[in-house]
Amino acid sequence: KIGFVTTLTTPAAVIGRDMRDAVELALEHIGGRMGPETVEVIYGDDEFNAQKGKQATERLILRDDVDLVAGYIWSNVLLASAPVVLSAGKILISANAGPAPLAGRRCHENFFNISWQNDQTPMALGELLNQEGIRSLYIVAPNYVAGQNMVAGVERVFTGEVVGKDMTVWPSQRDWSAELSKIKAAGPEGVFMFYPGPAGPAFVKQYQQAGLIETIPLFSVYTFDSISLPLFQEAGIEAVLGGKMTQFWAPDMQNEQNRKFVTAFQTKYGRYPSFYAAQSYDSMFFIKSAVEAVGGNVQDVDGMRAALRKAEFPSVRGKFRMGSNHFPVQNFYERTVVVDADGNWTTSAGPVVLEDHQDPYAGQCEMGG
Amino acid sequence: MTERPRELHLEARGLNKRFGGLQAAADLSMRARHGEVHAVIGPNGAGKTTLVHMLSGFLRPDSGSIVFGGDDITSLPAPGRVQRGLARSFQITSVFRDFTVLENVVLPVQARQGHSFRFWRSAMRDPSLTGPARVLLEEVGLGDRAATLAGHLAHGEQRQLEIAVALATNPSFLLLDEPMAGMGPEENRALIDFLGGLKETHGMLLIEHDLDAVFALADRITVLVYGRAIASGRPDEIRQNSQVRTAYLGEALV
Amino acid sequence: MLEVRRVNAFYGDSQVLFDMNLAVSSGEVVTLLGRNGMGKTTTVRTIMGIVRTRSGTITLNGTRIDHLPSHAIARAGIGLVPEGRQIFPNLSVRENLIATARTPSRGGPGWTFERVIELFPAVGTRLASAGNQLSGGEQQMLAIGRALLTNPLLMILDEATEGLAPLVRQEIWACLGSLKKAGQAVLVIDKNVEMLAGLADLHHIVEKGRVVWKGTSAELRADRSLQLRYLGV
Amino acid sequence: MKSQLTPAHAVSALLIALCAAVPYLASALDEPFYVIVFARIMIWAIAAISLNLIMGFGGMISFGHAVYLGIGGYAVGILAFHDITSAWIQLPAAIGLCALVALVFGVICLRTRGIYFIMITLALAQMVFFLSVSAERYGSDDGLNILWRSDFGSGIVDLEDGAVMYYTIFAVLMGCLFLQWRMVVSRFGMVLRASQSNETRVQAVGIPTYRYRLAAFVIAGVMCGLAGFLQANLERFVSPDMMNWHRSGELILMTVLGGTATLFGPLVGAVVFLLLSEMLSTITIHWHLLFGPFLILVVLFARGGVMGLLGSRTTRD
Amino acid sequence: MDYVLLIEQLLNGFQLGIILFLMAAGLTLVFGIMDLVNLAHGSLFMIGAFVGGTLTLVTDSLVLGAVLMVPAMFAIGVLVETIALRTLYRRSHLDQVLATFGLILFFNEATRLIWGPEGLAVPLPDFLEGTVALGAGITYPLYRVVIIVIGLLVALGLYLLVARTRFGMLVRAGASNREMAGALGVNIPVLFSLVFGIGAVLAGLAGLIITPITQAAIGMGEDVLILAFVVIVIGGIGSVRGAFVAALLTGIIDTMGRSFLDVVLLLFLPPNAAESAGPALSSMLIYILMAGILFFRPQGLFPPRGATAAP
Ligand SMILES: Nc1ncnc2c1ncn2[C@@H]1O[C@H](COP(=O)(O)OP(=O)(O)OP(=O)(O)O)[C@@H](O)[C@H]1O
Ligand SMILES: Nc1ncnc2c1ncn2[C@@H]1O[C@H](COP(=O)(O)OP(=O)(O)OP(=O)(O)O)[C@@H](O)[C@H]1O
Ligand SMILES: [Mg+2]
Ligand SMILES: [Mg+2]
Repeated sequence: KIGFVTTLTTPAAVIGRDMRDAVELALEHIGGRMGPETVEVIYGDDEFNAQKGKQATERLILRDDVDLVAGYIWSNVLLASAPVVLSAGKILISANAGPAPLAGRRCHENFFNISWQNDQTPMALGELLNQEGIRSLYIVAPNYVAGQNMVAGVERVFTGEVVGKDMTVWPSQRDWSAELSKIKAAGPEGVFMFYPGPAGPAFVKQYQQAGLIETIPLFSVYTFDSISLPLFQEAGIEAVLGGKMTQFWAPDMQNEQNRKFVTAFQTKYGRYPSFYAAQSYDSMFFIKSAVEAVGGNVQDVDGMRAALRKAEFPSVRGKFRMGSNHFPVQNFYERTVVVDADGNWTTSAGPVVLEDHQDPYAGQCEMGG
Repeated sequence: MTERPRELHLEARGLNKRFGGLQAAADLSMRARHGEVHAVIGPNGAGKTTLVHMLSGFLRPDSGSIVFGGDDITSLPAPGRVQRGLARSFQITSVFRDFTVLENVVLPVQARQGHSFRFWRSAMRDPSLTGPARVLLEEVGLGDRAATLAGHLAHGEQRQLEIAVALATNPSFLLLDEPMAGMGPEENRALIDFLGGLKETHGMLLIEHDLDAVFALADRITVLVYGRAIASGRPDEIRQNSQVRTAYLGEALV
Repeated sequence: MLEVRRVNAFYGDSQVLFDMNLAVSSGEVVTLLGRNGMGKTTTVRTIMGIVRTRSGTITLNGTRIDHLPSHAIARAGIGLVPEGRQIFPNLSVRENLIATARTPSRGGPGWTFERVIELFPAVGTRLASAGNQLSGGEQQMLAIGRALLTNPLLMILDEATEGLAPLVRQEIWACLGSLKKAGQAVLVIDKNVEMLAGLADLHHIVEKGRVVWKGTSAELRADRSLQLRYLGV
Repeated sequence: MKSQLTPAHAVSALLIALCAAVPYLASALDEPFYVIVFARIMIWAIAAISLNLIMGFGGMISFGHAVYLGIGGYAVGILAFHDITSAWIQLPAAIGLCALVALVFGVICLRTRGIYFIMITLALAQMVFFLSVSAERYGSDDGLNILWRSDFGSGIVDLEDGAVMYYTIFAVLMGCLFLQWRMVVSRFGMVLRASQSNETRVQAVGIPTYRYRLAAFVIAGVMCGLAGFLQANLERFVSPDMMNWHRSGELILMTVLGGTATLFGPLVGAVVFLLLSEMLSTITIHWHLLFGPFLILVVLFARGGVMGLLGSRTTRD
Repeated sequence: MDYVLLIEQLLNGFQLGIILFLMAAGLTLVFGIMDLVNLAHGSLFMIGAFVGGTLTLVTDSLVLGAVLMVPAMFAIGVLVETIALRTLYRRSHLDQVLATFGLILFFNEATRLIWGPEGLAVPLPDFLEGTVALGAGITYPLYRVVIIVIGLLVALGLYLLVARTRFGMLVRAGASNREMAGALGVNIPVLFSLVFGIGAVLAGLAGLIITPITQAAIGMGEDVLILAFVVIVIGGIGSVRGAFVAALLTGIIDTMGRSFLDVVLLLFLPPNAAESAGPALSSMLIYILMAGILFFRPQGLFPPRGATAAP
């Protein structure tokens, strides 16, 4: 029995839907079995809210009596919920959120992350900016922890000058007229923005309407994905084509597991999987590897943990390994928005920007046991 | 309760009040004595209610002062004036519609007993509150309506309650804004008798269009027109005053 | 014209009108008399459809109106001056007058804004003020003017002289007189039996929700004991 | 004066008995989850009672009431963050801070009436909310995890023990219910209720309403702060979300759903609101489609909320 | 300071204000005049965006979509009023809050079922794309200029409707005393349905107009609703003129806060503190504005007529 917490209601449910679809697909691919056991996945809805997420987690642990909990899009939901799972002595696997505390001081032997640490992707982007020769940068991001982390990540690596920075109200602000005017006035060589979910396309659209897209290149993390790109395409914002970002994965990465995943996902759901989907898909195989290692005896937490540390499973991103703080050590690639053979907009993986990268908090992690 | 000076006069000195372009009180001075009924009459819109609002502290005069029992109370807020013994009734009925009739009267009774920062004992089970309240209701003729919601009373009954609420604060001086309005002839007469009985112990400022009541009760009458006191004197003087007759009384009542 | 027959009405569970009967013919001035709380206002509210009849019928010119909504009853030709004035506080005096004005259904000149102002000059000077900034008496005049401007077949005045200065009160009586002369049907409730006796054609005394006596002014004047018993005069 | 036994009384008594028995029932039925659910419900009920005090009986509709949940909670969270876990410091801090904030807010808000009051309470609460969001030191909107519950020392009340935690909440709830009852029927309550219906008149009988309303506002703030204190301990977690305006809105909803200006309305409202969402949400993720119309139906057909439906009129001793 | 930036930000604030006004105007009609606390007004904003957006996509024309949306929203408004809200006018505000909250939940979920969680993107027609030069070096997105113009026209029309027509008088009369207005021959139920319909159209228009900029999302109306409430409270409830002034004030202050607060704060605070205080303070700004205005003018800037009478 696996509990999987994600967002199934509120506008952010688009992400949750992708994750759930990926989990369902994974279950299909493994025939609904891990080792000798049949798997049942019970979903919890965090309603885009830390308290509700925590309650959903409690429900899974106390009422549904799941053996292991995975999922979590949002850092704050994860931070609130983690103690519930960990104090019950069960294993927790984050399929998206990677907040700094859990990578550093508050790391835990039973906590694993199968995506990335929040800082990593923007650090890669900072590196990309340096490589592209951008010397002055304007930053726009939402004022919540992940937003702050993204900005901090870029700033940590970016060597040029940050000429302006706006942290906007999250999640309500959807009109950036004031910020765009400031950008125009500041005239930077590049703009970095981070808006997950449907806010991203809205930003880019306004960026275009303000007449900026031709003059100042826009960089981003997470914003151009298979959830937002159809919206861009629908709205005809061709300017995003060729837009660059960084990520650990892209739908066209060439390995067997990824090909299987992407093709199956497309056939089944009629759209490209997002990276959220990819991580969720991975998480199921990740769990499977552990369950098989203990021969289905999921009560053997020590055994499971040992197997998870080895991370021997087929991942859609090819190779990677678990770091000392149970966060992945992996490559980050440049990723470009392109048109695929069928005319759909997608992203394509480019050269490696950061190789075998480990997050900067791993050093603070003193894991018992 | 604090000891009050025996002679409590209420005095307005040069009150002025404007509403936009409208002068509702113009250099208005008057003096109402304790133990007397001082009636204020005048055409509709003359500023009578405005005067009561100012005397009771619900409106601040633009200038002028108000003296009660020898103290200047011009800047004293309304509740403070009541605590000094200056109570009022409202021309437009103003009772607690979702309280019972008894509760309506218990509240002022408790007000006169001092502060209400008492959190424990049930007010409606406190005989020191309900006792005087019931007595008062009997007096104004609402004794058998004690348990009715005030909002369910007929108009005339609400008028009676209005008086009872004002009296329950145990005032030494009453400001009555058209107490007779809406009451039937019989209730009217009863109220006249009742107020007449209070005269000994109370000062009263009576605003009324019911001239029978005015002439039956008043010891002194002031006539207001456009915010100005055009005449003041004993009832018979006023009755004869030709200016008053053209401005207010008309020919019917001579 | 108006006929109220065996009407029973309730507030919640408590019955207020008991087989109430009442008729007003065109051109007639008819009164409802009675002490406080006897059900006069309730009768009016029932006629207006604000309180619903539980049984009995109300007809206006032969058509039943007891199941119509209030506004339809008003449009059928009843103008109300309610107890307690009920001026619209958030409308200016002018708006209070013209908002619900209607032209007379019979044709003919009828009441106009100008005529009402002429009748109540005091109101005319405050046209731009908000309704609730008027003094009590001014509001009363406004309420009468407002009802007149709907040009009704039947005017109902519920304590329309309450709170009015004697001069104005006289004017209103005079006005009622001229309404009567002009053939306007009026149903009037007032405490001033003396004046009404000089004006009205027919009186009803209401006691505990019933008409206990009905008669002409002369009959009413003649019977002192009646006045004492039911009206306390 | 007269106290008839209505279905409302029976239901309220039953609910209280249920709250008292939940830990036993839960362990008997092997459903430990419901202990937390009910603990949470009771905390919301305390907060709703505090709101009912000013909103139901005093006519002061506060749309920022959850701010005291947050303040009470953060008093625990921040002190615990600095390794001060003694309840004898945390509790007075929570109460004192809530009283102070309520006093200041009350002074500002009570100048206004009606919707203006609603909006100004919202505005002030939003300020505290944004303040907590920007407090990076204390986790911004990620909130703070609380490692140790408040420590009452001496081992009599050990909140780390689930049952003790539960019954502490239960006891506080009972205390608040009792306090509410006494306050409402007392002289103070008379003034409060009268000011709601006609404040001018209260002043005209010689009562300076302002100080009574202010006192009620502060008492309600403190009571709600207590709920915040308990919530922080129960959840071992505080975040700005505790004082999001949505929470204030939910408090209003629960109170109205149960029945404003009734003694048990807030409790009933909290139970119905939270239990029903709990149950409906396990049936379908589209449960709002059912819950929304349910709320509308309650309003349309049950005047005075669920308590009204059960035949309770507003409380009058 | 750069005056081009300043003027642009003023325009931005103005444009935000216009959207707020369209929302607030409907609210002020329904709440201020009819005295119905309609939390679902935000849902009407959302429905306008989705319905209007869909009509736009179907007809392939934003203009046509907007034109068709008007009767659609009017019908939806009247329907909602008749089915769910009609009996609520006489009830307490709190009952209204509960019921209309129920409506929000229902509409949000229904929208999710119909349009899916991802929302709706509405493209801007080519002739509205791009920027216009306003002289003096200022270029401004054309579409935002269009929004400002539409908003001004609606504001004018609405003001005339409410303040100058008999319709407006009757609505205000009916709101202040339903029973009496009825007894004077006003068909209140029909009148109120009409008003509610107009409010729905205004909210829907606001929702649709902003969609090409922000896209339609579920729950998009809720934050706007709070802002709209702020606006009508600042403006004085029931006053269309007040709503207009307050909407512009709110829009401009909010925008100015977002644009210049960090610079201003740098004058007083060390960079670090300024950087973290800036966003917090700018999100608080309109609430501070409201609290301040209410503190000094407890009835808002344009108190409704009749609210200041003596007790
Ligand atoms: N708040 C206010 N704003 C503007 N004008 C007002 C206000 N209150 C009263 N007035 C005006 O002031 C004048 C005096 O009003 P007031 O109520 O004192 O008259 P009054 O003498 O009591 O009349 P009545 O005998 O009809 O009750 C009236 O013309 C009234 O319209
Ligand atoms: N809304 C109400 N709910 C319950 N009872 C009511 C309501 N309104 C009036 N009553 C009761 O109905 C009875 C008749 O009231 P009504 O107002 O018709 O009397 P009235 O003859 O007009 O008296 P008045 O001369 O005082 O105006 C009274 O006993 C009153 O208490
Ligand atoms: Mg007066
Ligand atoms: Mg009557």
